[in-house]
Amino acid sequence: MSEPPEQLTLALDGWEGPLDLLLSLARAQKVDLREISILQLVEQYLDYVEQARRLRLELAADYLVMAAWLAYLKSALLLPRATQEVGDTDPDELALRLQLRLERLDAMRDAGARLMARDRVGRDVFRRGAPEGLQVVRRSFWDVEYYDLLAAYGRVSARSRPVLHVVREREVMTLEAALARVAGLVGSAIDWRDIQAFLPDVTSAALRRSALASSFLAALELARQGRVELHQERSFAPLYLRRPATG
Amino acid sequence: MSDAFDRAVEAVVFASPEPLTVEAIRAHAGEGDVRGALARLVTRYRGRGIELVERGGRWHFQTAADLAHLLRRGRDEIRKLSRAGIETLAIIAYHEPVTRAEIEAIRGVQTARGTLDVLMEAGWVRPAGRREVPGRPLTFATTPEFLSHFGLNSRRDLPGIDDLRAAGLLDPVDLAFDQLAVENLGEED
Amino acid sequence: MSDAFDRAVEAVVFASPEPLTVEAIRAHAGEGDVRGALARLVTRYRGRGIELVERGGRWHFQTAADLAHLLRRGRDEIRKLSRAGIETLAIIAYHEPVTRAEIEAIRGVQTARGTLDVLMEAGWVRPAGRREVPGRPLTFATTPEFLSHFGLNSRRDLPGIDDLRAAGLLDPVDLAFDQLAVENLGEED
Repeated sequence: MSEPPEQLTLALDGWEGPLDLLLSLARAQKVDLREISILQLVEQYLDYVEQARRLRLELAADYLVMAAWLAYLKSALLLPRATQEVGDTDPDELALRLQLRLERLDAMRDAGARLMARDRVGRDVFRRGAPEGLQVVRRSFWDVEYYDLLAAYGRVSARSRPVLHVVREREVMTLEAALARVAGLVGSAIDWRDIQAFLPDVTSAALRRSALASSFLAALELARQGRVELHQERSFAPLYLRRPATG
Repeated sequence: MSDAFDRAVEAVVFASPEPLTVEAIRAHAGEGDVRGALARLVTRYRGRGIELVERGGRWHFQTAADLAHLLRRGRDEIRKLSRAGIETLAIIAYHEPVTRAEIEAIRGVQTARGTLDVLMEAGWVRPAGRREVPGRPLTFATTPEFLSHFGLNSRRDLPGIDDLRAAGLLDPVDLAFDQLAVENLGEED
Repeated sequence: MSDAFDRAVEAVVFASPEPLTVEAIRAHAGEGDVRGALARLVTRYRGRGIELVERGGRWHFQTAADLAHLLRRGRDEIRKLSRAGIETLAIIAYHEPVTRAEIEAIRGVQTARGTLDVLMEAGWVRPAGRREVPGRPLTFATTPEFLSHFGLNSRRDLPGIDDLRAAGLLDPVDLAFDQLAVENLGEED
């Protein structure tokens, strides 16, 4: 078995994928990519891959995928148009798309070469070797007013000084007193009576609120024990109490 | 005196290790007609061994291009970019902002891990926001350093960009194909 | 043409990272009257923003000495002191000399490393010797600049706690709002 020609090996190593190889083949064909023969290009590519295979060169999978696709394209291009199944992509369309791709890659390859050929800094033109440099010296001014300082100390002091909570003594009606009073009064209540009627007669509004709260709790407790019945139309409507009918 | 101000602008640009914008020059040279001073300085240095140039809106002094052979001697060659690197840079420059997938669609191969890194490390390419499509892919664009390194005033100065655009070669294949199809339909009518 | 050679000498000196001897210039610019070229360039640049000068037999460009002030530009910045900074400053003012641990005990939170640095950088606080207790912690005190910034003749001018309360600065309503703000913002921002 003869050694594969080294030149081909190197050439294959140099391609950056099947599109790259196709572009090189196309460029060899014509200067203007718009006039290349796609069919001829396909055949060149397939020859190339076949040759590599005969020489037992390792071909990357994407080259083989492209070869299979091009073989399909070739057969589609050669078949009479009428025999094609409806729904198949038009082979001319596929060929045109391939040509458009090649044109675009070619344009960018050309643009890259022209870019690299420009006068580049550090290769063709040089900046000053030892610039003095520009410096910006920052001076900070702090925006703090005297008030801010005092407010901050006030804040810290308020936060750290012990706080004493003193609860003022005030008149209340205890739950025990309310229980005794409501239980005593309900015994004579055959009809529904508003809970207000069970409260002691006091002038202090605070004590009256306390009495209402305690009497309400007393009423609930007595209802639980079955010693009173409660009735209310809806939320926040007057609450009525009476002696249980069977009691 | 415009001459005193020209001197100030000249000194500031000369002393800076980086190309400077007009605003940066003004910050150091003080209030005055910076653009006017720059224009006068460009004229003054024209044909000398040193030139004042604008690159991507930033100004710097550099040696005249025809003297490259004298200055290159004894210097390390600047790092060579791989073929993949050159193509990728060209695609980004001519198409920006462009996603990695779009670069790969044009090149027909996956972008190797190091290719974009090298371009970003050189300071020529930067991430430029995400495209508002599903997956929100990152886009890439060139930097002012790119323009400055390759001696371009702006992207409009990219070699042949107007011709490429006019020929539709900067449009994606799908778009170019559709346009061709429309033209052919028109001819058949 | 002497002008072509002048250009070469100009570019070589400009691009060099260090001052060059006449021989070194010749090595790059080629055979020619280097001294003559240097003399013509000195004349050409005289009075400009850039000068060509010789120092100890070596030549280099430098910005004109009278423009050196442009290269160092001062910029004033008005900055806000953080809440932690103001509180720490107030505690030092009222309690000086005071250790870091004491400041933290009064504030009820740890003092970030940068807070005292900022106050010292501002020139309002200085280290004021060590307290003679185990560990010999450093104490801090205010400076004369602190007094002058806040328009005080002496620390005795600082209002007492009763004055602060009378002025509503110990108002617990404010405290409640402050603490909400602290919880929301995080301490030591």
